Amino acid sequence: QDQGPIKVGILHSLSGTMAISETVLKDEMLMLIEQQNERGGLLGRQLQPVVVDPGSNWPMYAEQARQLLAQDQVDVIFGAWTSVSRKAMLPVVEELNGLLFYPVQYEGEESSQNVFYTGAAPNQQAIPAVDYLIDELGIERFVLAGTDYVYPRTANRILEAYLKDERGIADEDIMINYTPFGHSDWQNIVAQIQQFGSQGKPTAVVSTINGDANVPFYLELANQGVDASDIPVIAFSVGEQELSGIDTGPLVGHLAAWNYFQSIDTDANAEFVDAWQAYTQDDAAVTNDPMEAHYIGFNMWLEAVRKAGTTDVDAVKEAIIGVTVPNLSGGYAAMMPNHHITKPVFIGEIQDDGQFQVVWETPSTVAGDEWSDFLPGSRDLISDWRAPLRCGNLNVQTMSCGGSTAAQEAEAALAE
Amino acid sequence: MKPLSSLIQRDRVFDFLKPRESPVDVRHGPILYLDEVSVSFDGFKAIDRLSLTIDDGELRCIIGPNGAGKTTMMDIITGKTRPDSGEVWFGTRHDLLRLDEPQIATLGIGRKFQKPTVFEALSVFENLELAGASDKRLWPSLFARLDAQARERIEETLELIQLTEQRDRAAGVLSHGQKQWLEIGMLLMQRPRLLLVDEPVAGMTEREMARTAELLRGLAGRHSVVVVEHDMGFVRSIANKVTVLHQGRVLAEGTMDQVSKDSRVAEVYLGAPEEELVR
Amino acid sequence: MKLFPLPLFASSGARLFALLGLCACLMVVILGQQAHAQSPDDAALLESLGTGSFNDKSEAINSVAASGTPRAGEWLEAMLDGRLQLAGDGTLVIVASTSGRSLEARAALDGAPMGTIERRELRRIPINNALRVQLRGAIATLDLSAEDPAVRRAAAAGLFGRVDDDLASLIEARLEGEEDESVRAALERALALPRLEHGDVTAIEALRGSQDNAVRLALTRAAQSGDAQMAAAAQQALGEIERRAEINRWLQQLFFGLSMGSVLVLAAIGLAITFGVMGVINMAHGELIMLGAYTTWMLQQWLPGQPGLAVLLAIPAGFLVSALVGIVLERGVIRYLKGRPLETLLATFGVSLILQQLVRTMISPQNRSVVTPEWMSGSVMVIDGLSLTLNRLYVMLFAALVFLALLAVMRATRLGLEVRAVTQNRAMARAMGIRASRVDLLTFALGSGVAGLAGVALSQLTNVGPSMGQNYIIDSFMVVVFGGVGNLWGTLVAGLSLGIVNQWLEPWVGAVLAKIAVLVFIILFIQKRPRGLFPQKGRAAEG
Amino acid sequence: MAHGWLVRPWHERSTQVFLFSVCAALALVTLLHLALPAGHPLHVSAYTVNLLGKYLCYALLAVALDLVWGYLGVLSLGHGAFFALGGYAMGMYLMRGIGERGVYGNPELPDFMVFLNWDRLPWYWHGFDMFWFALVMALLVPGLLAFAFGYFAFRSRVSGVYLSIITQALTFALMLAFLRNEMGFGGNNGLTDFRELLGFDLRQGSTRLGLFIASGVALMFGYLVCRALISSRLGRVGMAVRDASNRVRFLGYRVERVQLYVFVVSAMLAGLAGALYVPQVGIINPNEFSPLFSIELVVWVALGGRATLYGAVIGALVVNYAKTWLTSAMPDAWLFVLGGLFVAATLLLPQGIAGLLAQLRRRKSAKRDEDREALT
Amino acid sequence: MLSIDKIDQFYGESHTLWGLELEVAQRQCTCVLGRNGVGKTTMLKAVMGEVPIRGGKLLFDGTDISRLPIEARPRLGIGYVPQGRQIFPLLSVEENLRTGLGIGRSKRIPERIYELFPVLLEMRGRRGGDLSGGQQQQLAIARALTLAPRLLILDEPGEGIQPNIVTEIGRVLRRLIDEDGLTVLLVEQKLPFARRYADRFALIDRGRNVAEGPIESLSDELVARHLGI
Ligand SMILES: Nc1ncnc2c1ncn2[C@@H]1O[C@H](COP(=O)(O)OP(=O)(O)OP(=O)(O)O)[C@@H](O)[C@H]1O
Ligand SMILES: Nc1ncnc2c1ncn2[C@@H]1O[C@H](COP(=O)(O)OP(=O)(O)OP(=O)(O)O)[C@@H](O)[C@H]1O
Ligand SMILES: NC(N)=O
Ligand SMILES: [Mg+2]
Ligand SMILES: [Mg+2]
Repeated sequence: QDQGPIKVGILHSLSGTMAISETVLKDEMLMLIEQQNERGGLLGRQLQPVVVDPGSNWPMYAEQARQLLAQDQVDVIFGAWTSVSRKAMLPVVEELNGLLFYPVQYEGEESSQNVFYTGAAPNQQAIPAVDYLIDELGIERFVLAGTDYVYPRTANRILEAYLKDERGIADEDIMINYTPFGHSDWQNIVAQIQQFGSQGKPTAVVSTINGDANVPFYLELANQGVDASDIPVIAFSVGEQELSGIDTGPLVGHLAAWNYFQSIDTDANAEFVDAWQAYTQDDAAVTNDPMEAHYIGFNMWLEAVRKAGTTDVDAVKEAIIGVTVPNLSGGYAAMMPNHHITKPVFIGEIQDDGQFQVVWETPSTVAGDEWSDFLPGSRDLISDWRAPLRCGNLNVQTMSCGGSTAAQEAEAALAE
Repeated sequence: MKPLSSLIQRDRVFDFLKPRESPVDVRHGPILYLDEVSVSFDGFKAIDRLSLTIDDGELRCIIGPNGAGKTTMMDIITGKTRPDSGEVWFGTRHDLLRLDEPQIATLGIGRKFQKPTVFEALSVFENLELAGASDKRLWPSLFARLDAQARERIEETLELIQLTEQRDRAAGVLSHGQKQWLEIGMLLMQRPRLLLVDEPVAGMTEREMARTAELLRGLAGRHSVVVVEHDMGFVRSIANKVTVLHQGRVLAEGTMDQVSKDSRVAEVYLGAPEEELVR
Repeated sequence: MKLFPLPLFASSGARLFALLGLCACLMVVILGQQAHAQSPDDAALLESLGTGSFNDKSEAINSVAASGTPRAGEWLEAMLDGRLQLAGDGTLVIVASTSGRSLEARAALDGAPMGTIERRELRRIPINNALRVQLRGAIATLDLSAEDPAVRRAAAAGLFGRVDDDLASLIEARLEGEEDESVRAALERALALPRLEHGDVTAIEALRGSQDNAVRLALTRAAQSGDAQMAAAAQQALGEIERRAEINRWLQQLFFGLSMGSVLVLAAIGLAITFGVMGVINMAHGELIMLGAYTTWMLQQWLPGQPGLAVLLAIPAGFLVSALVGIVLERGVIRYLKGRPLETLLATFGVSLILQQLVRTMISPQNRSVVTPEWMSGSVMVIDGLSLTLNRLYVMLFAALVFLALLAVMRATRLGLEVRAVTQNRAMARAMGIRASRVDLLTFALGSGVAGLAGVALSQLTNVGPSMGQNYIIDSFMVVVFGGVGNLWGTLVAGLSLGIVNQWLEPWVGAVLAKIAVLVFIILFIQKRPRGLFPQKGRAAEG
Repeated sequence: MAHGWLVRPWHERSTQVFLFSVCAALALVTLLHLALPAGHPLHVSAYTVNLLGKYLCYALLAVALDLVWGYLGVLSLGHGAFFALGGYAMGMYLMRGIGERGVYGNPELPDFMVFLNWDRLPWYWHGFDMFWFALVMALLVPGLLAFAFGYFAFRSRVSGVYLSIITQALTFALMLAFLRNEMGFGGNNGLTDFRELLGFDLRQGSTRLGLFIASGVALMFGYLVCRALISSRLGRVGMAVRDASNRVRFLGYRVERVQLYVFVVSAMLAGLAGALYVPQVGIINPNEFSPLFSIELVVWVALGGRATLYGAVIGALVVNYAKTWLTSAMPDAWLFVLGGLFVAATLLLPQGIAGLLAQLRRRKSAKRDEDREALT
Repeated sequence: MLSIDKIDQFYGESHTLWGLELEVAQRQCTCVLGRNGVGKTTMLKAVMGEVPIRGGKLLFDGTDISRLPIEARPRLGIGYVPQGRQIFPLLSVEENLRTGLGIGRSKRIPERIYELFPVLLEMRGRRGGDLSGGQQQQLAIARALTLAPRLLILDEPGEGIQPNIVTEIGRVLRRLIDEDGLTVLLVEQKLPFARRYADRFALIDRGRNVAEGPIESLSDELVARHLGI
């Protein structure tokens, strides 16, 4: 087994509604693997991608994760976008002891010894973003607008708690609005936002609106004349890929918070963007934050395998904590014991060429915090997957490790 | 086997042609009573204050020009169409306007449609079976099995409508005339108290017409029968009393001879050289 | 210097950063102009615009505005539009437009033409939101003394709600020398708010009935002021404004509903033909819509810089593309399924999968960006305080036209008669000499083409991507069926009423519940009218 | 009288063949899974067993749909709703079964409630800690919904596409409702992270095998119920309703009751399928309510062959196997193949796959007749 | 004018027409008689192309039309009044009539039609499906006449029509034959009608033409043999 190629499972939707976001991640992974093979592979072996398409169907993610791990015997999986797809895969990955690198910003409140979260936790995106709004723009009223699913719900709950408890924003200065997936008629909501924003206090919209619904949302904003200088919108799910599907002319000045922008001016990034454009044979091809997350995740895994000298999952899990690799914005990303990584946070303004221009960044990188400090249920929890703790949800008050089976199994294994 | 002709002799009413017990109360009057019934469609008065009574055991022919409202009248009696005004009583106890189609059917009113309608995907046999089933409620239908007696009855009916050979063919593939017969068979299987028969002999040959006439006459007495037909020869051969409808109301009523002498009837319906076509 | 009261500034949404920037710059402008400060070196001024942090630039903008240099307006405008760019050799240039590979440029300092420069050689001077606000304020103030009265008027109108005491005195001064009546009126209006702030009751008269938010806020404050006369007058004016606002809200809601409704109608109307009239359960209808939208995008790619023309051309082109695909679909598949309508569901479902994936592989899985032409962007103010978005107005109009055209085809042409005959009794229609298969083809092409038209319109409202059709297929079937199958009017009324119900509910219960409520409404309504809004009545339909 | 009806279909040849095939398949898979070592080429892996179990649930769902579509002429475009409700009932049981092993260690509240600050279990979650209750609910809730919905719809004589579309509206509305986090069903993330079923560890191969067999048995049961229904007189009334519902009324049958009864039975079977499906795939989420899933379901039945029941089974198996296989064999192009399959099947197999089988059988028997004739 | 030459027809496996032969002479009314289910309607459908034939030929004016699609046949001048009326239920009466105007002979519904069937003028705007049975039958005949056919095929046209109109239809047919040179192929069960208006008869039994000749030669013996039970 140690002689053949090392198999890398790629589990992103290439069809259905999620294809819009996930297809590029598949292509990116293929590119990274190709590059690595040109550099001589890993441990002297070639990397071999195994691509499957769950077709935006959540049970299918579980089925295919199982297939990749049990049938194809892949050594690692890079995949998923939505939280629900990750949740669907999670039991499978834990059961079959696989490795999953998840590249998208998410709501937190989860920790698994088999999953590595290379996207942002809420504290790496949402919290700094509202800090920027308050501290730099003097915003006093907030519209929290999101698609009605778990990530926006959780992010907004965290934000609400943070705004009220930490930043002293009054109840009536927060408006929360949820819309269905793919919502396309924003007339009323934009009118409401305008109304809400015209009461004499500087107002901003914090948008956790998902994918497809963004285009009609921004169009409506533009057409109803909501200018970024009147009511700026800061989005957590709108990146360069999404902008490539929107006429950004009328959106100039609206904001997004990410850990990476294509426009970031570093050599590493220029190289990455060039490679990507060459690989896709499209010099207008854009990169985005989840792509950087996969880039970092992939390099961390390479590093960890090298360090462990094997692709054996347990060894890699052990080795990867503490691994530090360069990110694309000129700094370093480190894998923390909670399987989250350190990231800088950038605020960018949309430009008319579909790129973001960084207008603010955190002075240093922020470590991902999966258990939010602003939610009563989880503020006492931490996660640490290093020996001997090996616990994803340690309650620091009671010092007991809550019920993840993985943890129990580890305990049992130790006892034996 | 008994010769077929004996089956339809009017003096020998066979068991399976007996009406089933129905709760209809005819002790104090007619079996069907329509009073001042009107119905209009988009302003067009199809039935205009029509009053009509059918006595128990009577065989009544209803004739009248195309569009006179004959079929519509049957629609009203069977609950398919709700009249705008008027009353319809079955016996003295049942106000038909308060009941829906299955209830009316269960009371014992059966109907043959003008355009033959049979269950095309089911076999001829099954068509008859469904029509004849004794208990049509949900659970009994679910657990029902065909007993020997019922089977026998179906076989007899098949014989009578001359579809024994086609018994297992889907009803959809029958010819037009065969469907007519099948529908008559279904009507018989239902054993209703009152039969409403809309143009039974359309598309039948002379002989078959004669058979149908026999059959209907045989039914009269125990059953009440209302026949709508345009074939005057046929009407003449069965009817003692004829009602002529015109523009939704009764134009004339009486024996065939009386009616055919009526000049208005001749004008709107029979036409002048009547004798040419009507034997 | 005293800052004007904060809330005054909140014309359409409060903006602290805007306030700071604008205010600072106005100060400098006024000082500069009053003092006739000696002109500093233009080159250094220009240089300062192109370098340094956002804060440095903010100061630079102030200096430029105050300098009185004749090029100031041009520089600031170019900077605002992103046309002020840094060439490779370090000189600042102004380019004619920002799109294209190589750009027409002239020197910023003296306007000397520099020919075309490769885009890669240029770097635009970055600005942020705060600078944008500052630039707009500076430009407007400069414009107050422009040659063209129209520009002056626009500048004065633009300053409404942003006038502080200093600016007020500047405007007073301008008013003295102003001859153009309309500009005078605009200036007077601009002054009304600060006058009101200063307790000038007569100012209320000038503001009466205005739906501007700044006015409402100012009046609200005035209504609470100690001055009883002032308070009463303000209160009364406010009541008037409220009443007007109420009517506006109502009208706006109606517009929202009708506009959503017309989108539904557009999406469904093609299906009303292929499904409603022909009885083909066309699951690929959404993909035909998508093709229309992609045609718009494609044309915009071919005609760079002329998005409007591309959209207009897309109307016939989108129709043709979808109609052609419809023809292929009919000839290749549906033709063989005559009399088996449910099988068309299976086959067209397959076709829809194929079309989606085809777009994903041949074009891209990502959304495509379709530009809204200038004349369709933004909104028009129909009455004070009620603006309607233009793109939606156009789409409504378009939907109405498409509907009427289709109605005419189905009612007044032979094709309309023949298709109905064919669907009601195919064999008999053929026995009457009707070329049934040709009729099918033409009708299906028509329905498909109309779906394409819907796509063209939708490209102006929402995202253009491979799965966009999926978003409309369910709604379309619902609208057609709700309206009553086979009835074009039914589709129209159904679409519009569902749109109105949805938009009317939305502010009450939120978007999600509104959608659920509409679905429940449909379910309940169908119980009342089991054959839709406009049922096929009579004996025939009852079967 | 009441005993006969379930037995009747046993005497039909097609039922015998069907039941035998399913039994044989179950036995064979079990044998190949247990008896052969993992490396053996004929070994059926736990992964495959799991997959097959999932397919069998889909097959049962397809049978349930075929009952109403094929035999009652009611094209339900919302059958996924009943499946999903059954699934949610089971999911709730499994969720309660996590107990203190959830990430927050809350013995009562599921995780998603904890971090969204629910302070107590909503009333409708009570009782789901008991398996029997969940199972009853998995049948009862879809059944009741079908009853309430069907009662009004059939009474109002909603039929044809109108009925199809309101079933679609129903499932769509349920999808939106279940997507709402306030509903207390986990929103879009749905219910996941299940641990054990009746004390059996869900991550154990033997549990999987058990579920697979249970699904097979459920499929046989469902098939038998449908068969019995169809071959009863009620079934024939149903078929008559399909072809001429008005005419049936004039014979004295209560059409709406027949429709309602069959619809409810079908919904309950769908719920059963959902209940078995969830522990095998490990997640239930509002996606199962999506109208497209229900349409796809119709496509399975159409492909397999409508109004045959076994055709529905074949359709479900073929499409889902094709999906599993194609999505990994040709992840970029599988939709072309699947879409093409649908198109080709409609054009070439007018009666679906079952029709093809029947045709082959007829041809064979015709050939046999010929041979016999030639001999005599 | 039309000759049906040894045609064989099958519904699936069941053989319905067995080498059926029939000559329809120009400007004459040929009446086909036969018991229920012997294949009369099937024969007419074969002529119209609604059911395929396996063997034999159909010659219309000497050209073989058996391979032509249905819609080409009315264009040659064949009008068809099918059994069961087959009117377009959701089209208005007028629209029903207009369907026949597509083949180009005339753009307007000939006045004559409303003269022949005045009730249709009265009901012009009503949906065809709402008409009474007999009205529908009249509509079906009128519709076929809008094609201005040279050969008119009628399948039991008198069915469900009030007697005076049946007589009227007979007269109209006669007039069209005698004055306009129409040829008529009629399937009819009612002997009096046949005897009065037809020129020739043909008796069909079990898919075969068992007897034909001038109508006068239709003897009671033949009737008893082939139309009896
Ligand atoms: N649903 C309806 N809508 C409009 N008109 C209708 C409807 N039903 C019946 N009519 C009209 O009502 C009149 C009576 O029709 P009905 O079918 O009862 O006539 P009828 O006496 O049975 O005629 P026939 O002998 O031709 O069958 C006709 O003129 C018909 O057009
Ligand atoms: N679509 C079909 N499929 C199979 N068999 C059919 C089909 N249509 C008719 N038949 C059979 O073919 C035979 C001839 O039917 P046809 O309709 O031609 O009879 P007909 O002579 O017109 O009878 P009628 O006088 O009753 O109209 C009948 O036995 C009928 O059952
Ligand atoms: N994790 C998300 N964005 O679903
Ligand atoms: Mg009638
Ligand atoms: Mg016939």
